[in-house]
Amino acid sequence: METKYSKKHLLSLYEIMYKMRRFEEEVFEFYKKGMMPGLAHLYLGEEAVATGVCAALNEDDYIGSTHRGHGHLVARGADLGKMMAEILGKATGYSKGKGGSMHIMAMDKGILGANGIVGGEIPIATGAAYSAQYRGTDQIAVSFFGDSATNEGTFHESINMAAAWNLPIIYVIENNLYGISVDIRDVTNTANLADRALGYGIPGVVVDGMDVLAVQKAAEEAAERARSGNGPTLIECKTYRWQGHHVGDPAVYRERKDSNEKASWMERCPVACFRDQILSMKITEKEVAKIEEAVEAEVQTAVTFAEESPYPDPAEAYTDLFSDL
Amino acid sequence: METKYSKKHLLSLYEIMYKMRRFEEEVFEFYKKGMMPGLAHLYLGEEAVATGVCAALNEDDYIGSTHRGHGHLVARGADLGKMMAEILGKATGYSKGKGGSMHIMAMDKGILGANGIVGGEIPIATGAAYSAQYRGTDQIAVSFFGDSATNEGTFHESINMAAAWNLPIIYVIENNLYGISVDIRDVTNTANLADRALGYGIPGVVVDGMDVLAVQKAAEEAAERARSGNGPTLIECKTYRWQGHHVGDPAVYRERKDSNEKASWMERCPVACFRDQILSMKITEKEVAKIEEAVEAEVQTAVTFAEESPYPDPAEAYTDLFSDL
Amino acid sequence: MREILYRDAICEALDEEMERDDRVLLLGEDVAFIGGNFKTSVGLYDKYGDLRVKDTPISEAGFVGMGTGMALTGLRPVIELMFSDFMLVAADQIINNAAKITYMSGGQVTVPMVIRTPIGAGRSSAAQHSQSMQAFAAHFPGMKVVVPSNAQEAKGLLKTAIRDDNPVLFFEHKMEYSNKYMIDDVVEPIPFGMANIVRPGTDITIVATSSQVLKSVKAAEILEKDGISAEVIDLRTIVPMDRETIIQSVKKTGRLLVVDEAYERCGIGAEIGADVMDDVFYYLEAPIARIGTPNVSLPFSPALEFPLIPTVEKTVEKVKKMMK
Amino acid sequence: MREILYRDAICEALDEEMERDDRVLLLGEDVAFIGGNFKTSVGLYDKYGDLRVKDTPISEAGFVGMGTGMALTGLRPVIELMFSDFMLVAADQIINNAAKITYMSGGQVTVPMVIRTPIGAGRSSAAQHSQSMQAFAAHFPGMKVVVPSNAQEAKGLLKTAIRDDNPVLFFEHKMEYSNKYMIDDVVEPIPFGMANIVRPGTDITIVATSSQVLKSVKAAEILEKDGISAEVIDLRTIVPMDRETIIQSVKKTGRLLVVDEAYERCGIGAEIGADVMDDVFYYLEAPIARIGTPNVSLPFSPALEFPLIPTVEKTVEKVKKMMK
Ligand SMILES: Cc1ncc(C[n+]2csc(CCOP(=O)(O)OP(=O)(O)O)c2C)c(N)n1
Ligand SMILES: Cc1ncc(C[n+]2csc(CCOP(=O)(O)OP(=O)(O)O)c2C)c(N)n1
Ligand SMILES: [Mg+2]
Ligand SMILES: [Mg+2]
Repeated sequence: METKYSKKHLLSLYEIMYKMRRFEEEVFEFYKKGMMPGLAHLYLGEEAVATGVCAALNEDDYIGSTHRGHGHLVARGADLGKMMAEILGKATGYSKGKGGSMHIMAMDKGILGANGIVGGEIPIATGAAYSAQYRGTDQIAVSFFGDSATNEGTFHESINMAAAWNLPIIYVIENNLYGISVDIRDVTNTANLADRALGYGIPGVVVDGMDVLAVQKAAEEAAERARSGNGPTLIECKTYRWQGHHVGDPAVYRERKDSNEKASWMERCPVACFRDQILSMKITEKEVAKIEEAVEAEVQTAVTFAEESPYPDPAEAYTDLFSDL
Repeated sequence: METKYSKKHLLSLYEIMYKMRRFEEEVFEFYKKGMMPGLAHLYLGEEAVATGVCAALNEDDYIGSTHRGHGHLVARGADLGKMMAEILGKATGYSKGKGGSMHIMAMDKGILGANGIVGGEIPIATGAAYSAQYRGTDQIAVSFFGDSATNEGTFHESINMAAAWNLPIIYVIENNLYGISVDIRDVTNTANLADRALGYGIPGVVVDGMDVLAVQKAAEEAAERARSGNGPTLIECKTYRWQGHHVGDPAVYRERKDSNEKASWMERCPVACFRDQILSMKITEKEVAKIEEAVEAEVQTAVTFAEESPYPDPAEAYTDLFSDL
Repeated sequence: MREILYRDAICEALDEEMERDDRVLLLGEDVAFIGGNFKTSVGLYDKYGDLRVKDTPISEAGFVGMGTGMALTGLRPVIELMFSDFMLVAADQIINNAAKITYMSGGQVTVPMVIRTPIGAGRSSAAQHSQSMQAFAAHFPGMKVVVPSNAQEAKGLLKTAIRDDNPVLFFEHKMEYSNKYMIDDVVEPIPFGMANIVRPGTDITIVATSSQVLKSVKAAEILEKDGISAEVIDLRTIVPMDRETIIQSVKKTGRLLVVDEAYERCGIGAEIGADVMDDVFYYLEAPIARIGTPNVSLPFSPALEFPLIPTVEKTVEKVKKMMK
Repeated sequence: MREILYRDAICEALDEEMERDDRVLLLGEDVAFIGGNFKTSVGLYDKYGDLRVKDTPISEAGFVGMGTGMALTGLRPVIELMFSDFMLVAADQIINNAAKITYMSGGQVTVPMVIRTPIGAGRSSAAQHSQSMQAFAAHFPGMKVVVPSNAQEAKGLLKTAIRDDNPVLFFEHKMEYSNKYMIDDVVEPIPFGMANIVRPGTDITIVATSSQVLKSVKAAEILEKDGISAEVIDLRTIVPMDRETIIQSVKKTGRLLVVDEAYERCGIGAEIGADVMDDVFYYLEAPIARIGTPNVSLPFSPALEFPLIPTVEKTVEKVKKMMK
């Protein structure tokens, strides 16, 4: 297979996807061992989306994330230790344990916030795009959200404003077919959610969300459009989540229409398939293994760091509400 | 000119439009004389929209209305006296003076409510459509709203559900170009708001909102679609309001882009033009004049009724919050 | 009597009311095929079908508004909001619309709609999924506000809510769903506006809501050992409020503590204190007091979250202070 | 000193802050070309241009959320909501997002955003355009809540709000916009959390907000003639609240009346009473009292609306009762 991308770039894409995968497998382990408070929504299976999109970005660009946000953080190079510590509710986490999995914020990586409100982050990311336009910088914003978030009013209001004002933003639908148990096809009438773009006069693109290079390509075009003042793009990435909605969801609803649904998507695993793909492109098993080892070490360090970190002091509950009170 | 409609029907359309016109001229008079509490949003100039749409409906269909709702009420045959009394805050008004111009409700005419919240009535009308479907009746709902209401999240959420579930409803955009002072073309990126339909997989129709027969035709098609279980239609009626946003608005913003804007729309007055039109269709000046006299009498009776009606007793402020407390 | 999970008591109430009245229908996210995020409608989809037990898209303002439209046209919808925090997404439809329409129409119409939604912290759900929205609901006129304390109460009050002709906000405590309770074989509707003295006492009146009722009873048992006799009142409904029962109790005990899990500021404790003040002032032997959630956002980490939640211990301690 | 309309004082504060700091921008419906529905931003569009004074579409949740995104990325947006009732359309963005982000991020970021919006009844605007949303705002943690009482206060407090690094809800009273006031030639920012004793007195403390401050002063003048000396405190900010000034005053006077136009239930009166209760209880010579908007929707007809609004007369009457 041919690609315009360098070997180094391909390896780095693989590294990121593999890191997401391994990181979240460890999150799931913590849950199973009863060491994780609350719940987490895993990105397993959707790795190519965040990886491909973020590959098209600059360091100072902005990301609006979701309840299923670990992948976005990893793709932006967030610190795995601080992430895992946050997920375990430790004082050393990104948000000092106040946010948890659903609210990890990493401002140093341009992550404006994960958000527990479906659709809640879309206008916020749009505001960051307005801010970039206002300040006259070269920055753009990316707003990630799920298929079902496209049915919230904030989706509509945000895209309309971005379209009217040519804001530098990319809207990325992570269409994994479900909002919890509800099949998006039962609550919406269009085959492709990208068609929503038609109502706003902006481009709407459908992309194979299991193919990291396809995603990157679509994102690059959208980023170029945004940076050159031509406004937003809506990209729909067709993807699938390996697990239930959250770590505790058996996901019985999936067998409802097609008993083979999960299996057929898993065959197209973005991590495994991309591994095969790059091995067919002058990259050696050894090079890949080296990356996997390094990732493994990084993940284990994060796990240990998180485990060994202390819980916050109860008095901390009363700080950080305001910057000054 | 040819039309499939009977003389009687044409005259009744004219009667309704003329009634709206004369009723609201009297509302404006009350305002100018300082006899109207608060404000009112006049439908002057937009008469063909409500008249044409409602001509396609049955008596038991439902209407979701707006802050600019007098026209919808008149089109449904609401009692002018009770309307005017409500607008003046009298005890004999439709809502006992509790609602006022922006909240006239006439459940006996299927008016689910005027609504002071832009976009607020759209889901309510959609629920009435669901209710009709659930109860297995032949009823449909019509949701009227302005161009700028299409930028509220409720517009999006409602149409998506109606489209997904084939609800029997017609969404009617009264596009008079402005939301208060804001030109819809400055805050939205599509030439036709009817294009919004594309994102939901439903038909979107643009209609000359100054032409009552064109509106009726579009509404009939949509009603037919709704009643036969084929779901919603979005109809955009291009129209214009003669007055400012409300009775107290000088509307300076209109001369901003095109100093001839108002004049050119007024040339196409839906009432005057339709009058000319029917006079060219075997209807006589005398027949028209007779209707005008009857309307005048009805309007004057309403004015007198409203003027002479008492204000509500202050104790009434505490009733009707709950049906039982 | 029989044993039942709180969540199943909710489900039974829904089922019995739907059985009784085919104008009743249920809408919300994930209520149908999987029987609800907290499993409060298991089986109803199979029994009543897709039109009557409806999985909605994630469009809270939209489907609450649809509920209003249904209620105006002859149906009696029950709407589930997955977390009471999401009332804020639909706040305009709830407060500016559903709650005001009867009034704005001059009594022409009623809006018989129930919004059921879980409140409460304790699951490390963090700031956007842990709030208790009953004071918010009570602040605005036009809604009845129900805060059941256990399975029997939840079942009986939910039936009343569904039969009520007005908008009712029905708050289920999410930490209760998996709790087991004994309930009557047949649970009759429990009238609104009648508080329930669940434990008589003479030294102090504790007015509690939702899961704080049981906690208050436990506190009262502990206080008993110290010779303090606490009367515990289950408020049941915040709107309408049973002032009389509270006033009579405080006149007897001379002390009032309100325990409710909503944020403290402009909360239920403040309200009850202000509401009965004139009637009880000259009987008071100590300042009226309240326990609520402190005025900070709810944190994720259990190390931070638990200290913020009203507990048996906090109630015991506060009462002891008030007795000094 | 010079004479100025309340609305122009708001406009001056915006202008001066925009002049001082180019990170400040203004967004809202009709704020630009026509200078605001209540004419509080006349001239700013011409002076600062389309990107900085922005007419938005009717998308309150959308543009409040955008404000948050701006605030997170180096700007200091001022958002106008045309009526405070519309906070409910954007409630999730205000309360679940803007107000919680600093906390949820563990203090990584601040959200320097001001939401300006009018409150108050008196214009026959009916149930959806007449509410006073300050108690609602104060109930939820994470926002500062400002209720200026006149033009000078509005100008000084708005400057402080814009310079504050946190979300601030700034409530302007719509019946004030056309009122004339004398203000200082140069108005400095007025610090938050410092109540203002606008009229000293010895018999009763009246804590008032917004346009009720002037009404309370008028009431005090009337009461004076009956030999009753009322101390009137302009609260200025509900969050943060200046408890100390209130407590000291009540310790002196022995009586407390709170006058605020929000709905009474779970309102500001209830809160202040509960908040200071412990500190003043043994000094009280009468029950703490409150005047607010009764717990019904606001009606259209002036015949119904005016009787619901807190007035000078109601305050006089209530104080007289409290002095008995
Ligand atoms: C406003 C709001 N409504 C409902 C929920 C509950 N909820 C959390 S995630 C989710 C499904 C989201 O689906 P989608 O947008 O497709 O994202 P996915 O989980 O599939 O990644 C729901 C309903 C919520 N968190 N916020
Ligand atoms: C939620 C909400 N936002 C803002 C307003 C203030 N407002 C009343 S009417 C109006 C303009 C509506 O424009 P459009 O929908 O085009 O209807 P039109 O008035 O032109 O008929 C606005 C902004 C409101 N009433 N409700
Ligand atoms: Mg999904
Ligand atoms: Mg318009």
